[in-house]
Amino acid sequence: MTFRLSPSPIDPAALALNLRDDAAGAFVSFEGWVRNRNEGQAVQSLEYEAYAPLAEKEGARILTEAREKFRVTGLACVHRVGHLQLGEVAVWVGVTAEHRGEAFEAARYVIDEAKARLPIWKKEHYAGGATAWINCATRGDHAGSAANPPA
Amino acid sequence: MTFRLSPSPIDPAALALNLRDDAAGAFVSFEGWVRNRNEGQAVQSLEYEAYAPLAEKEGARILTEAREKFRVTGLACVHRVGHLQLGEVAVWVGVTAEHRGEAFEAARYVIDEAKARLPIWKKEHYAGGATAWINCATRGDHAGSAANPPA
Amino acid sequence: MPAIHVQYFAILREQRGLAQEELVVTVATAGELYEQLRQRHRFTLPLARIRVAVNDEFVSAETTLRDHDRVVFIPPVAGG
Amino acid sequence: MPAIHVQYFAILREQRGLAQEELVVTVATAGELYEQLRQRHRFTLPLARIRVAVNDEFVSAETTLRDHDRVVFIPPVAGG
Repeated sequence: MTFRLSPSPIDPAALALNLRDDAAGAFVSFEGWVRNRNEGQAVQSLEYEAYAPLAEKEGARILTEAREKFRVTGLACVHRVGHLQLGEVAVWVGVTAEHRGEAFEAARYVIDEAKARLPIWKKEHYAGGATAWINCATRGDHAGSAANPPA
Repeated sequence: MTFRLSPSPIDPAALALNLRDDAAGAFVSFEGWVRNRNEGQAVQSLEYEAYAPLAEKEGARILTEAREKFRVTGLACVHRVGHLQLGEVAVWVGVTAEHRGEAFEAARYVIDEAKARLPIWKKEHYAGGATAWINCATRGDHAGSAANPPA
Repeated sequence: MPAIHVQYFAILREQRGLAQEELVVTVATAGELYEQLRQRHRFTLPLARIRVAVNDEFVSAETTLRDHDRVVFIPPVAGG
Repeated sequence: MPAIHVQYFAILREQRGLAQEELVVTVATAGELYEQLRQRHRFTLPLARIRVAVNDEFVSAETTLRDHDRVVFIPPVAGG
């Protein structure tokens, strides 16, 4: 049962292998992929920045909660940091359980909580060269744009 | 959007690659694994037998239904047939979508319907040499055992 | 009387002792044929737990059998 | 007056123009410090949208700052 941040590309097949367990009948995985559009804008790449010590603590807490709430046999989550291109895996969640219902619910719980709670930020780079920190837009601010960052 | 039966081992990483799509932000996969116990009995291996022409039609119908019910960008399902050892992948479902909620729901729908509707049967081989066709037990019949098959 | 093809799978294949056969049908419906075969070959599953397919599509047990039909009796499934 | 360490991430790092600094605090709480820094550096995010961590744990904005505290102001997150 592990949570970690990864500065290098995530390898879902290798991570799934770590969860192999002859007592498990169900494996559910979630992958977040970098997609080419967000809210109507053409995305070219993105950056994830993490407050690592707290992200790792909070990630481990989320996995512990999932294990307490659902009857699972194993679970893990890896979140990418750094500069990512289209199609790259930004986050991976894997859960094994005896039965599929618990595996689906635990995977959904982990990714929902991870997105809401981990101190990780995403900056999108758009076709025209503009960038934006997602969720950080403020009134009078053009969609959180940091095209003119202060010195 | 494909359903197929596979007589050879399922390769989840290769199947996921087929679903790559820069417009998709979420990928959810389900794998059914052969586990070492079922209802208290030690399982050594199992066999899947399919009525192939109807299984393929019904599998395709399930994927079409999922596409109509949920906003997904891609989906696929592969079901293994033949003799499987512990830990092997018996069934794989993969779904991509712009957003994770639809991907989770569609994957759950596909595996639930596949288990309920595909004309595929499972025979478990137990430690002592006995076997049983799952779900085919009848009154007076020892857990569906086919230890003494008729000629 | 229609001549049909029957294919057996899983527990029915084992209880019948073969995978397929040609039959000349002396009853009207697929369900009646299953009952006849069940008694003849001591199938353990009652008709209520069997689904029927004719020519690779699910049909009701009340379906009338016609010459050259390909009939499959489907025991309870267990995919996944 | 306590001397503390502040670390900035994401939009705050860019608006501050640096990733960390040592400060001698002239206010009592973490929230008051954020308001002071927000005015000084024109941070766009109001305190209501910021969470606070001290020594790598989430705390309330009312937390009193102590000597050697490591303080992080957490903009709205967007993992996954």
